Amino acid sequence: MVKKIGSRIYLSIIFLFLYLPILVLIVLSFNNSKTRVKWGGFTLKWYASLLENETIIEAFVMTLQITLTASILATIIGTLAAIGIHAMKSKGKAIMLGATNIPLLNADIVTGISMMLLFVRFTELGFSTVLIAHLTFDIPYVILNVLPKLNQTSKYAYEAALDLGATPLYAFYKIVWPDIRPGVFSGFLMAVTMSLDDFSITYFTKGAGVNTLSTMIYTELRKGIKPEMYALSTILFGIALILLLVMNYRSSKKAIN
Amino acid sequence: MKKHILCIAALLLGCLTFTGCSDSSVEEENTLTILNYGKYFDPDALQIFEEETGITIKYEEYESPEEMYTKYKAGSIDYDLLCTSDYMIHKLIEEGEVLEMNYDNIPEYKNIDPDIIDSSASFDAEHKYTLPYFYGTVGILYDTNVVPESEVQTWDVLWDEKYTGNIVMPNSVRDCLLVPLKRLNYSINETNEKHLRKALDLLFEQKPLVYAYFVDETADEMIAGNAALAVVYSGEAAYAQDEGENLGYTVPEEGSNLWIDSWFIPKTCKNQEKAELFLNFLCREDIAAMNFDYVYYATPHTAVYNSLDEESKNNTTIFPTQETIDNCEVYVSLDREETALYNKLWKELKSY
Amino acid sequence: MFKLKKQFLAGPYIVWIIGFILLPIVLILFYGLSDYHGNFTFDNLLSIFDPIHMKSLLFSLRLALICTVICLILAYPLAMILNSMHLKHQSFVVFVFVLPMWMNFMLRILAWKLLLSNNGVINNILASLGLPAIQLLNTPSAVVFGMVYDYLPFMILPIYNAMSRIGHDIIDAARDLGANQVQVFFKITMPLTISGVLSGIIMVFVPALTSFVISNLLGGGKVLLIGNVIEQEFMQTMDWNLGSGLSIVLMIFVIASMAFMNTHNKDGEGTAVW
Amino acid sequence: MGKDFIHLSNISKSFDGQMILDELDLKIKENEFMTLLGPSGCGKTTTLRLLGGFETPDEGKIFFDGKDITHLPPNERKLNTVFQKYALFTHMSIAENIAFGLKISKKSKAYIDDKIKYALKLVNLDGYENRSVDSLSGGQQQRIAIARAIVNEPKVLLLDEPLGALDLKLRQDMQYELIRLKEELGITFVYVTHDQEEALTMSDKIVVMNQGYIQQIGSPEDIYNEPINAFVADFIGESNIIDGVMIEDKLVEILGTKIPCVDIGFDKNQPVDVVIRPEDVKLVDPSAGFMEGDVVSIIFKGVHYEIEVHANGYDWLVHTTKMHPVGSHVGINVTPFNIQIMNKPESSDEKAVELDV
Repeated sequence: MVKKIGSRIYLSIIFLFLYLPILVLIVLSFNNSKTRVKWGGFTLKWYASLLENETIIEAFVMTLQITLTASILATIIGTLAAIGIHAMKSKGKAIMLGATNIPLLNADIVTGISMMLLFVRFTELGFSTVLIAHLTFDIPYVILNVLPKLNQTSKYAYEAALDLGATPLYAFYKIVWPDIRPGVFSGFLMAVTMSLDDFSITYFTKGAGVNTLSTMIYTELRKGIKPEMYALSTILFGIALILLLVMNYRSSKKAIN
Repeated sequence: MKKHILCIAALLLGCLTFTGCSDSSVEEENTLTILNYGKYFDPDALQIFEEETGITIKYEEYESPEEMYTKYKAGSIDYDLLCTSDYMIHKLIEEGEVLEMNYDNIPEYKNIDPDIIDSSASFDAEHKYTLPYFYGTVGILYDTNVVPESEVQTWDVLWDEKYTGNIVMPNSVRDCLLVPLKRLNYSINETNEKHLRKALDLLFEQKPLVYAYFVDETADEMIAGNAALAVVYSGEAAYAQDEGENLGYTVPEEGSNLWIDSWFIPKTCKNQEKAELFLNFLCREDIAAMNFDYVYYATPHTAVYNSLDEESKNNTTIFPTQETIDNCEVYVSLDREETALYNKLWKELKSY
Repeated sequence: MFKLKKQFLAGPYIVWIIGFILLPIVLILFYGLSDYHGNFTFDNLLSIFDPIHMKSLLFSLRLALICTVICLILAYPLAMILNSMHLKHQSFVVFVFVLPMWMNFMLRILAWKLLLSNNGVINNILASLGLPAIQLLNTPSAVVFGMVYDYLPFMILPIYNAMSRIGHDIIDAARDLGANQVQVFFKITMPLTISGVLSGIIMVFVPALTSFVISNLLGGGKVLLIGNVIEQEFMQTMDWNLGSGLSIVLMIFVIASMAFMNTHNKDGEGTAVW
Repeated sequence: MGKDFIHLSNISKSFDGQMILDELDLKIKENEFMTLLGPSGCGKTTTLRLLGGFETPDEGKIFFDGKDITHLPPNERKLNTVFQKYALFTHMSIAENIAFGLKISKKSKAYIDDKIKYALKLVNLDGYENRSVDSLSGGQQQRIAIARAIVNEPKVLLLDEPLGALDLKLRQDMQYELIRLKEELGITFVYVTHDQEEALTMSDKIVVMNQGYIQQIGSPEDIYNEPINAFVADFIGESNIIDGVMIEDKLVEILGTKIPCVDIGFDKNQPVDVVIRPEDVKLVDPSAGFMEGDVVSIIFKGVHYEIEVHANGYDWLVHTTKMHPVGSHVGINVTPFNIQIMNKPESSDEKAVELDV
């Protein structure tokens, strides 16, 4: 019993540690006071002025654009690549997996810098360079999530489908796809998470006028953060919470069925 | 069900990228890419310019002149207009990176205080390249509740152990080194390594007392009461005094730095006339006033200055007295080796 | 009729690897091994032995090590507690630890700044209790704190994963053969979770070693990690050759630590977080 | 056989509000090979886990050699378990696996080495000491799991469907091995399975369980020949179970036909279950049987044919060595001795008759 209470307390402390900053931001977003350390009453004015703050809205839209474009493209390229890699002989497979691990294991700063060196040499920094950089570190997450699922699928089921007269595409859609779909989906989620949270790589590859939330906040943070940021982060957290809860609910419902 | 989510996401994505693309294809022709210090231009004024001229502005900010130099030199973005500090402009002029300005295209240039234009001679000797934007000093911003005025008349206070953990120093090489250099009665443009080493030793001695090395955060940290003493630009000090309570600003008697931030047109400019159109725009009285209100640094714009009330005119934090200006030096640029030396000293200070 | 060779599906990705993974690394090598005028040199690599760089590298190693150890100490019991709760949906655990990541990490760090600053929430609480204020921010400890905060989930998830894979019958079997709970822990649970621990260590140690953002935000310009040096070489000093050289050194360190871990990790389930 | 060695006394256990065992009472004798047999969810594994100490009962007590061990943790119980999926420690070698329990009880190195050798020999795997677990086949892993358990010289060995994951041939081999082991070791085996053939082959005593209740306890012969109710009959081997009515002593009516039997003591016109084993059904000339029907299918099964005969609306399952082509008209006959008459269960979930052991 003591043990149980102890572990509950420990759990609570860790969760407090993880969620306290978020709580602070949420509280501040409703704080009707300019200084950050005093409570000046409840207000929604930061939410109203958020909508009029073009810098923030632009950075938010830019973040969404980059995150979604990069994650979806990465999911497509990554899934195809995973299928290709899966079909390779062991040597090719090893080489591909080795290369796939590079952006994952390399330091962010090195990845960012190396891509910057590339872009500076051949093109102008801008939206597309950030997108390419994000794709580069998103694809490996997709591949590594899809490959294990592919390893679990039976090769024979696919061949059986072909034997029964299915075209490769149809056989893929009916046989392979249902098996790897969870992997593809979690790869996609992983890519979204990583893209949303990235700072270092964006920082080194972004061009003039391109700002994601991360890079914008980085500059804002040094200039004195605007309370609208708290409002935005509260909204973001709310969206993330709802999104993940819905997904969790779905998968748990499925598990019961 | 997950298919639906993906469909919706894909749709959303389609819309987003579509709008994104359509924007960028238009602006390619009619844009100005501008690089400026952080918090150094009223965004509303930028919008007015865009509305009046139909020119789209790609606006980017930086923190220190060194960062600006890197961004510019990296060459991956072709800037049309730049605003930075005296010594960095000097350096770029010497490197042949700056285009001569056609002042005929900037009729509003007449508003700029000739005294300040004269002071610019240290980096733009023939007045061919630059347009002064703001100027000011470097001094001590202090919490009047904690630090008595008498103590901040000299840089020595920054070595007072009473204020351990309450001192904010600038996070850039030259602004940080100027403090011990002046305390030692050297020039802020010192290049003698022995003298510089002495200054560095003072900074090492001071390091345990320092709360942080900041640039843009300084004002906010002081307003929030996180520190009692900070070395800041006069403009930052004025902003802090406006927002916070009990904050004072002095330029210590050993002297300090007078800085003049100016606009110039770099070699990478694609359309000089448009850049000059923008410069003329920012010299317009209404726009200069907007920017003065927003930035709150000393403006060289005589019309704006004259329209101010007496209290503002006499605010020595913003507008330094002639006496103070005479006591201050303007930075000059360093050559490659000198820069390397400064950087090396800086890294030494920062590495534990 | 066309016959699709499945291997070709990886085609776009192979192009991608060459163009955006290998080529950039070649460029880093090129810059790192040449001087300002493009002549071949080892100076940039060797400059790591410059006392300033060496100091910041050793300091980075020390902070990264401390951060990793703290993460491990915090995460292991947590993973055990979570595992003992026998949650029906393990994805819930992942959910709880991934959720904060969906909120920008800059903002979360900002929140910590608000809490930890001299006149911040925690010091105000201390003051109201009549205790002296302590400087929490802008110290190496603050940087470690930020790192632990940011990377803790990367330690918890692989350990939890490894732990939840241990079948209950394995534990039962050990109990059945006479092991008490302590013996079960040391003889069964720990050896079987070592692969999770190792991938956790990699996933915390590498980013902690190479971080420059957290030290910038929480170090107050006083903490110069090797990542900060590299960033400054690129963004401030504009010495790309030196910056690339130091990046190569950093890369070597990362690869070395990974290789060291991998020789101890036979399962090689390195990145399976989700 | 020996004295009562283990006594599960009035055990009740439920999970999440679902009753798994309801006042179960069971005694196990020394040196007995006792099998708990039943479909999945019948409570047999729970019973075993209660014995092993992995669960504690909600009510009731467990006695081991006269001592109450209800709340003793598993590591302090003098019995060992062979787990369903072997539960070998994959991070240890074979020898380390086997030595696990011995090291814990701080035996000397020489003793442990001896024991490992002995145990490996016992399970026919000598020389496998340094192999890794992953390199073994399922059958070999099973033997290691057994070896790991028996080196600790438990008084009782608990086996939880140990052969479930093996293929048919291996399973049969292992059955004989287990019998041999049991004889060599001379200890009590408590064996859990859902496979009636396994139970019949190896056990001294079988406990048939369903839905948390003991249905019948007895020797394999008893259980097979005299199933106490339709559930047991159906579970042990295949059976024709037909609704019937007891007309009078020694006469029962099924499918509209009155046939003689040997059972007495039922009420007049009492509804009963009539159980007839397929091998007891004789196919005769249409006129010679008590019922006529047509062969609807026939499958050759090696030693016999499995034939389905449709007669009076019921599909009879018949095992016979004589071939009857599909469509042939036959008569059905059963000697009265082979007809089992059983009480209908009181409720639909086959509530067991109270049993005294």
